[in-house]
Amino acid sequence: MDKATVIIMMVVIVTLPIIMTPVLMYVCRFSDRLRNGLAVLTAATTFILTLMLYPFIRDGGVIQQSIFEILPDLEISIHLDILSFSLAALSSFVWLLCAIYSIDYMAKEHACSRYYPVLIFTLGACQGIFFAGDLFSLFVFFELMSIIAYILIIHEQTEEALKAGYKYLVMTIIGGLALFFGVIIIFEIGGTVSLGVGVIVSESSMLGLVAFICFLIGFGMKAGMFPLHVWLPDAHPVAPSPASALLSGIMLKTGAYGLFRVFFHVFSVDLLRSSGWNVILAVLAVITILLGSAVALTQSDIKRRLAYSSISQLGYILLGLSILNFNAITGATFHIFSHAFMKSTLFLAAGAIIWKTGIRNVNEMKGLGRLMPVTMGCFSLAALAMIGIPPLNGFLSKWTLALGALDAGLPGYVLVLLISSLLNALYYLPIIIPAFFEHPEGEENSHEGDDEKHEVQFKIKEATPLMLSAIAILALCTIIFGLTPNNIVFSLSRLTAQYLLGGGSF
Amino acid sequence: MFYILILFLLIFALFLRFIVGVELRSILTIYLLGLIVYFFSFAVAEMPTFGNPHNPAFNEVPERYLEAGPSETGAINIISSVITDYRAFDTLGEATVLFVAIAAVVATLKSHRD
Amino acid sequence: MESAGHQPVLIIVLLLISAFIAPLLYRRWRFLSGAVVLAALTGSFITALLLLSKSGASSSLSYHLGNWPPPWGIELIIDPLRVYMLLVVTGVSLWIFIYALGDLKHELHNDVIGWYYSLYAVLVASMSAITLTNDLFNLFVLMEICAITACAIITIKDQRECLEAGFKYLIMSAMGTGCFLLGVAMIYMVTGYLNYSFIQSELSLALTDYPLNIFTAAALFIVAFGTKAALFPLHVWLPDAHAAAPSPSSAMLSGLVIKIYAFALFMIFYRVFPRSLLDTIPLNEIILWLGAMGVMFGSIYAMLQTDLKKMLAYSSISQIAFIFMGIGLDQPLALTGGLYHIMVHAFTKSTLFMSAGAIIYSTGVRRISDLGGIGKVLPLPLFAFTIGSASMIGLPGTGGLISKWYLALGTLETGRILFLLVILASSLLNAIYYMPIVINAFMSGEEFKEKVKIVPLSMQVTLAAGMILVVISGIFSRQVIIFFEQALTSLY
Amino acid sequence: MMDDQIVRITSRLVAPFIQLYGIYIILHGHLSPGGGFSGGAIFGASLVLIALSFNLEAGIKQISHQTASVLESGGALGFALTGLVAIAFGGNYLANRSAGFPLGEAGQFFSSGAILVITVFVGIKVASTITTLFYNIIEKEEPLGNHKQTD
Repeated sequence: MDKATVIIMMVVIVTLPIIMTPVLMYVCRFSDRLRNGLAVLTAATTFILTLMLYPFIRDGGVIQQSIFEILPDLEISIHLDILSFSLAALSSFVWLLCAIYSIDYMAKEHACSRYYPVLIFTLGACQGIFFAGDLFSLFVFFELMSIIAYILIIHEQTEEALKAGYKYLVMTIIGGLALFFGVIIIFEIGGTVSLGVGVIVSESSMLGLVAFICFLIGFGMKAGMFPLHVWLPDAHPVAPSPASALLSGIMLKTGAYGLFRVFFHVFSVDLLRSSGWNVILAVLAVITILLGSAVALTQSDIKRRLAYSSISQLGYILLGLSILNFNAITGATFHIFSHAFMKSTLFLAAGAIIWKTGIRNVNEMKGLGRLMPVTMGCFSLAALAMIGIPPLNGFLSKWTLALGALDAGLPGYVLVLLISSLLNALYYLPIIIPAFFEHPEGEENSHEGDDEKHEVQFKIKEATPLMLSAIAILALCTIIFGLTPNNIVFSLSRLTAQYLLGGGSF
Repeated sequence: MFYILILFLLIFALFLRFIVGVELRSILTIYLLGLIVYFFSFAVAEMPTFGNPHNPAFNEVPERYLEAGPSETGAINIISSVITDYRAFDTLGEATVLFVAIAAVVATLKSHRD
Repeated sequence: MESAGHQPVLIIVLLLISAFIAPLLYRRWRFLSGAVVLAALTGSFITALLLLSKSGASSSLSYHLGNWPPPWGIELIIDPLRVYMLLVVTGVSLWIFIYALGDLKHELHNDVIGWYYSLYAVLVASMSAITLTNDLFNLFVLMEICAITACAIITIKDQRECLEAGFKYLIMSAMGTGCFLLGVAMIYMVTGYLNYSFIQSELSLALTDYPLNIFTAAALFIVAFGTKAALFPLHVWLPDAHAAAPSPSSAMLSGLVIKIYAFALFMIFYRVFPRSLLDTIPLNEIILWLGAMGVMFGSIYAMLQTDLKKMLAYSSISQIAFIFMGIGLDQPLALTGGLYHIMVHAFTKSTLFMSAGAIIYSTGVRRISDLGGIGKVLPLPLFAFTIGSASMIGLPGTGGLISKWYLALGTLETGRILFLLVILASSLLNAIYYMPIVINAFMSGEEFKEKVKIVPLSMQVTLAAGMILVVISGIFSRQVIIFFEQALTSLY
Repeated sequence: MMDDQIVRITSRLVAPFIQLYGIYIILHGHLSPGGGFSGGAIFGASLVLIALSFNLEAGIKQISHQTASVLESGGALGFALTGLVAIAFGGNYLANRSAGFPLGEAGQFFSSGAILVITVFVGIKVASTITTLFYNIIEKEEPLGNHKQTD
């Protein structure tokens, strides 16, 4: 594939969903089925187009192309390398599944004519973030996605949702301003904000540190990093489940992605190591991991628990990033994938449970495994992966992260990972064990001494096949990409780490 | 350097008119105005003396008005020649001010009449 | 300098003539009166566009009124920055006028609409002349016209608070004009000239002989323009005046009138005062600090308001202070930001006032807390409001980001991060008071209960145009910025 | 308004002279001290005098609202158009000699080209301004019977 084709494809990938948004809004007037089909089709097209970039990436291709000059020396440009590709492919994949899931899930909901266009628009903005060729475009798409995602969060329009949404919006704007500040400082120091020039800042300076902290605030806010995570546990539970899955699975990762870019394309790795700025991130990441896990324990609402779990999992990625060696970066990148699969599965499964039974409290989930075996099975699989049980992908990423920590001579981090895994076990197992091994509430009285009756009551109330298929595919991914380290995702992660640490070459 | 002070006093005086209570306000305003007058008096003392032919204001501008005025404009009344010929645009502005003043008064009175 | 043809003066005269005949026509043919002013506004906008193509980005042309060369007669100058400002003035006023054609019928008595058209045309003429003139006394005369007309388009509305607000405005701005006249007299006394360029070369000599007079004049100028442009502690007249006025007047006053004085101050600083004067006394520093305070306090006051138009008025105080910060930083990038903000804010605030006007027109609701769910019944005005708020906050894709970007670069270039923080903090505050309105209007799930009138077509068209302008100023800004870069090189 | 025989008769007698004096001041603006502003003010004062000593109707008989506002606009319009005439003659806006207005001999009545025209227009403008302003403010106090308020 030549360069021009790739550039055109990238532009199409970003603009197609954005162009489809008004089309969807228009189509809504005529037919719901057409709208749903079109939304899924758009997501699928985006996914396939993204996958078609793979041969180019496999050959080690990197593209940096300016599209439109918005100000002198400041342009909207696109950049493609292995990191962009990995995340773009991942996000469009999860988006496709969530769109499929939404068809049935949202059928009972109000205001679908708002939901689908926004869902597809955020996909475009998200791909835009991953393909952004300079910090300014990154910032533009980042803001675009964050602001529009607000509509997804407050979809229910309840008092609670509006409050959470307002918190989210204020935090987003603070983060956006911090990013703006950071981008401006980088522009001032380097005269450019392009990601294609290798490294922009390679000397330690006060201004550089300010910019670094601004980026930490801006992207860390999105990634749910410790002092800035406050919006996350409120915002994720109130959104419709497919939207929560996307928020947790993909949109949080845009923050992590931004930090990857900042670490490797804006500041030089040597500068970060010598000045010790990465320690700031490491400390915050450790706090994030422990705090997220610990607070998750105390939550009884399943979606809230999952949201706190997201915070701690994002901590892993940031921790891996702060260690700055090959294994740690591999682990961090791989964990982006793992967490996307695991957390999307969990949120979608939780959504299916809520949709079918209305149960949100984890203590009421006894015996649910009998009612919804597939959903609960997938849920358990993903939860086990979260804990880090060996054949699943969560184990692989934690293992690699731990290796990285040991390589860097920081065994303390391994301890943090272990504690967090233990905490994960403590809050996931009490959901899945009673779900399979206890009887549903309300049945307990009646089944005393009457075993046959119990058999009668064992009836399956599963969600619809479309929803189940989305959940199952994601759950399968947690196994497929965890069984051996010789899977495509893991090798992509290794290549990414190699590319990033090698300073732009494989 | 202390002339920046004048500026701040002026600004402060205006500001006070709207934030402080009435009695305090009038007293403070008088003090402030006194201060402003005091500082202005330095500027007045420094002004070029009135009617001195070496003043900067007596340069080629009034010279031409006085000498070439009648021949260039045909008016022996120099004031007329300045306001309606040399600087006629200002006079057009003044005529517009009159027009606008009437328009403002008529419009305001008409709309508030009933 | 070559001659400029008659376009610059034709812009002014065309508007004046249309203003003079509009009230006469209004007695017989109501429709014609508006059409004449509309035609004059369109004509002046087109003429301004012609001037732009004529002058280009670096040359400057001069027009001698009455064929008298500069120190004797009055001179109009057409340089890139003035042409830019002229375009903003004529373009935005044309746009607001089309809106006014629809809105005025319900805001004003039928008898006075003709007078309103006339006043409006004179206001635009005086503002165009203020941008073009190169003569201090002429500037004074034009400021007088501008002050009276601006006041009249407030008091023309049949409400008591309009009279009060207009009176307050008249007093304050008469005082400003008085200060200005005193300053002009002092400058004339020590230099003997009224023409900007002649004063500039003469002032550096006079600075040694009459420093106190010149300093006092500078202080008076700052007070004069500060009052008129609502620089922070002198802003007290603005909120009442802008909130009480009919909506097209509010859009005009907030969008253009206060900016024209900021532009005039900019001209005084860089075209009248020599560099040595600015180096001797830190006038820029004063403007910068007052601007920074205005940015913060304007936003904070705006947060406390319950009336929609009053909130917008306070927000204007903070936005005009951005322009003053651009002047105060005294640095090409910051000036670029400040000057660009003149245009951006003209578009944005006019759009916001227009949408507020449309809301009041069709529902009569002014209180912010009563706007829940209004987005469903008035989608277009509220959508325009949303875009305008986004630009106020400085979200990407709107003009607000571009001007903030350049202002921020300017603060970094001069190494004053404190002011960058001020800019960011104000953006955040803007978000805090604009966002809830938008959210409440679209997302709250409440039903809007009041009766709703249909918004006239001319208002809908102008609102849509406003949204497009705000977005265009955020995306296709490159040419304008390059234009500024070339134009500002002449200042340094 | 003022019900006094002496005042009425005196002002009726004096008014034409005041008006004549005003016209003289206007027309001789380029020759002697005075001009459009002062002459117009004098002329306007005579109309104010009549309205004051008799009543508003009498004043309006002299110069009606309609006429006043036509003169109002016409004065300013004439001024602006005189400037445009200069452009038509090839000078800059408001040019006098250089646009080819005949200057005549300095000191003669028909001298100084456009200055005379402009002075006359300014005089008309100022006179009508003063009367209109006066009428409008008075009308607020004392609504009129026979005069239609809104035209």
